[in-house]
Amino acid sequence: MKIAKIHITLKEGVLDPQGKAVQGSLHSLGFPSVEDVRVGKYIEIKLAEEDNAEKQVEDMCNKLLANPVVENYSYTIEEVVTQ
Amino acid sequence: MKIAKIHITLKEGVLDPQGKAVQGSLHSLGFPSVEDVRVGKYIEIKLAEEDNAEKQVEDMCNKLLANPVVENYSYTIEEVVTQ
Amino acid sequence: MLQAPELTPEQIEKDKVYREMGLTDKEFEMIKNIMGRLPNFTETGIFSVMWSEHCSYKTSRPLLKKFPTEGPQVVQGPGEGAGVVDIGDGQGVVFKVESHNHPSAVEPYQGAATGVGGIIRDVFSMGARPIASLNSLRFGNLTNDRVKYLFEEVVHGIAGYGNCVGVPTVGGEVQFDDSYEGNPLVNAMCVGLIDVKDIQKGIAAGLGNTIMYVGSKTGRDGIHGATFASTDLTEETENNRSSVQVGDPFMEKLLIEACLEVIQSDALVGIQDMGAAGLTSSASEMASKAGMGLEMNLDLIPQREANMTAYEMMLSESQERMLLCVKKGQEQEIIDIFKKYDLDAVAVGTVTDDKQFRLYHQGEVVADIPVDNLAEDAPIFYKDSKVPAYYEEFQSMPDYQPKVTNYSETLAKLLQQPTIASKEYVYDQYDSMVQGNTVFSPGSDAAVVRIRDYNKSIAMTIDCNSRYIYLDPETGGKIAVAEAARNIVATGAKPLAITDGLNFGNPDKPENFWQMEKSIDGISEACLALDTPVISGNVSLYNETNDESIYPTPIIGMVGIHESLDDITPSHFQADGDLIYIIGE
Amino acid sequence: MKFAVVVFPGSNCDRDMYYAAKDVLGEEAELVWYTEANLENYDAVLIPGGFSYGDYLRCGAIASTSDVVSQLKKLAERGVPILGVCNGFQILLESQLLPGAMLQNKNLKFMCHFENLIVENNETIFTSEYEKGEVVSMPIAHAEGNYYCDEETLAKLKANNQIVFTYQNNPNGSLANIAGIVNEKGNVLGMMPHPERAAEAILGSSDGLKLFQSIVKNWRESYVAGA
Ligand SMILES: Nc1ncnc2c1ncn2[C@@H]1O[C@H](COP(=O)(O)OP(=O)(O)O)[C@@H](O)[C@H]1O
Repeated sequence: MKIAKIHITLKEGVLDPQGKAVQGSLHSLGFPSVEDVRVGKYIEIKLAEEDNAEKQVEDMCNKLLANPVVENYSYTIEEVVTQ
Repeated sequence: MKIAKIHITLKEGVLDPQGKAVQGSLHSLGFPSVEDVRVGKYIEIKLAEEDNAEKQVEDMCNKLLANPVVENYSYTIEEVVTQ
Repeated sequence: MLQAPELTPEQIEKDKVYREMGLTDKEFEMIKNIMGRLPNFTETGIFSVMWSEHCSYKTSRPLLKKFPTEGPQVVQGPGEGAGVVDIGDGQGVVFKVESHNHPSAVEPYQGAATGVGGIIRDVFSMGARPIASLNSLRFGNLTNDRVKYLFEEVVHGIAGYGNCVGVPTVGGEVQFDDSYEGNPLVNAMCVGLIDVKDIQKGIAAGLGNTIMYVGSKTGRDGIHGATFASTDLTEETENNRSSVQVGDPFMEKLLIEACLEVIQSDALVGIQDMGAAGLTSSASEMASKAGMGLEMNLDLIPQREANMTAYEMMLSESQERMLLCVKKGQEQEIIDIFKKYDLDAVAVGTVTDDKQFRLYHQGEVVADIPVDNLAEDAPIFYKDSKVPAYYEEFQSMPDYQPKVTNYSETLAKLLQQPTIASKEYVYDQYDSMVQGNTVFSPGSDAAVVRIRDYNKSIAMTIDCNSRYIYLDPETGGKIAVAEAARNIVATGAKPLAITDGLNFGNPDKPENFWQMEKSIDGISEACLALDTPVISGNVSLYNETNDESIYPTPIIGMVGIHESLDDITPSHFQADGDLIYIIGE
Repeated sequence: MKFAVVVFPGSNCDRDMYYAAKDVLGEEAELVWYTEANLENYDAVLIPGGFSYGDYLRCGAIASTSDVVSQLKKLAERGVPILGVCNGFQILLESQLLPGAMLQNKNLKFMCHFENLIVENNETIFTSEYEKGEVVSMPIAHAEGNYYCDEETLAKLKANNQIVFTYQNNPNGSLANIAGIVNEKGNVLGMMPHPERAAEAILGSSDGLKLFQSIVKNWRESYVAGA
């Protein structure tokens, strides 16, 4: 079994209303040193044993998981050792 | 400057309707090997240079970023080298 | 995860483990008598949930009997998933209110969301299309950060769920008072429209018919009993786990559409949603109501998590699940309808004629209980009632008349009270117009929703001033019904019937029980006077923080009818120069 | 004229749209389940609002991967009128039938109320019954209606007159106050406000009706002209 860990982040230059709101809350909670917050997605996908896991995950990101107009993605794929 | 990279994931046992819907969609897009999908959040926070960044990020997670009733969090803190 | 062996019947008795499940010594004795032996772990759990206040109304039943429940307009009174009143043309309006107070105190977003989901299921499991939602909310003082968080998240949760399922949230009320600080109240009401001929019952009738399960898979949601079942959970696994119920409004939307299609099939015998006490209450009540028994094989229950025990499956409160009774041999018809919506309908059991509730798991009988005793023979408690000291003291005080010197200042101060101020912050987050029938959305005294294709509409409101009830429960109860009726009448509609959400503190305190008794007397009297019988309701007790009870809060949801769209009357001033009258004292 | 209302799992304004076309407008209309859709037999396609697939992942994302979208693309090519409202607009964006993307409302909340819109372009098949610059009132009901596109795309939208409706008081943070846009060809309109909820006076406004009337009128004219 493999596990793909995918990070989806907003492209630079795209306004992140959620990040802005979180930043504001953090300031008022007493964390003035926070300079910027960006909120993205973290997706974990368990894959049955596969040869071309990389290609598959790449495809998934392109076809569904990320919206190229506003988002970037990156991922790592790890082997899961079952106990 | 430092950057904290925070992962917020649903606790085990908590239903993830979003993950389930994505899994269904990936199946119908022709990725039958997908066995499970969990969707979480990925937050990047830029911090002005600080001594106790770790303690601060820990606090932010507890106070705001994660909902301890249903979510777990983990983070790493990296030094940002400004070009 | 390793499964710890469950406690033996002898241990349960000896260590009084049943107490941790909420059963008293006396109740345990009753159970032993019913069974003719010691109940095993799963059976004890099943009794404990069926005999909880939530399912059995064991404390409130003697009081609920006082409500007037009949009238020519009543098609279905209390007892089924929701009540039904006649609105002519072969149509009925289905409605009920339900509380989700304690889950909302723990996880406000999901607590409120699943409350909305639960009451909507009650309505569509009757065969009705849900056409409107309302909610009644109580929080502590907004200056407290936790309260602010609860308030924001509860509203967010109601919006998140209600908007997604496509049922307009057309009205409600919010009150802020210190008495609710640690124990917010979240009551949700749903109104549905039905052709009276389509009314469904939650029954499992017909020997040999098939019991089918539809909807989300069963997980360990809402089972706090994990500690009983597996004693060796380490703290770390506890920390990484959660048993909070999470709602999936998308699943609910599919269930609504599929179930409304299924009720048109003659293969369907009965249908009920799995609400509180999930599989246990739905299955046993369906069998008991039909005068039958029921067998289920728990291996067939769709499961979300590995290694679930029979106890966990039977007590799970996973959301968005329905139980159906289907004519033997016609299962495929039902399966096909659900398939269109990507839902699996799975045969999990059979109707028997021995009146036993029998469960199999991994080849063994794990529960075998006389179903009528389980569903209907919960003990009834007649609690002590006592006039509270505060009430006698208040009654002996002379009437108080506040002196107002500067009216505009006082008015401005009043308007700043969060309880009185505009609730636009709340209702702007609710889709109040989906389905395209909302004539008056929030902001009006009562909401008005037209009935498509007919020249008529219905008005609905939800009200309770708990301060009045606290000061004088009987008069306050009357006022609550009268206020609801005035709101309905102000839109030009005729009041038809009410649903009630009885939120009180610990009934073991005689003063609290007295408040319940008296407010129910007041509500009943007003209902009789106004000819608005009680057709459904809900009871939530033990609402308190640090031993301090909330204000007694019996919420009244009322529905009325405009027999012509021309009767609809708006609540705001219409034109310059119109005359203003004050009617009444 | 015959309208198809495409129903996805989780659509919830499908019946509203259907009634607007059938009862209010008095045209033929059918609800078409997304897997059973053969859109060849219809004169126009309506993609209703709601929460297709629960709005999970991104609004409209999962619906945009379904087969019916390839049919929509062909119809769009051929010039068949396609209207996507709210979630329908989001699906059109995710399908790249229209340019841009939706972000969360700037206040991060769902909002539901009437908004004033300005008709920026009344030369489309959807808006010819309006005056240019006319202010109309329609409800919005969304949490992700904050329209975004890059500068180049925005310049193109402006140059081609593709911005059809703007908000008078931008409620959600949309770029250039955009409330609705058409494709270059002018036959695919996506908008966040709900014309179908503003098609009868009893619901608070009938300003949305002219939008549907425009579709019918233009279709009749081109049909008659073509015949
Ligand atoms: N929780 C809520 N959900 C939906 N609408 C609400 C809610 N709270 C208040 N409203 C709406 O706001 C308006 C004002 O409510 P309220 O302050 O209780 O006024 P009133 O005392 O006149 O009934 C009503 O139309 C009501 O339906």
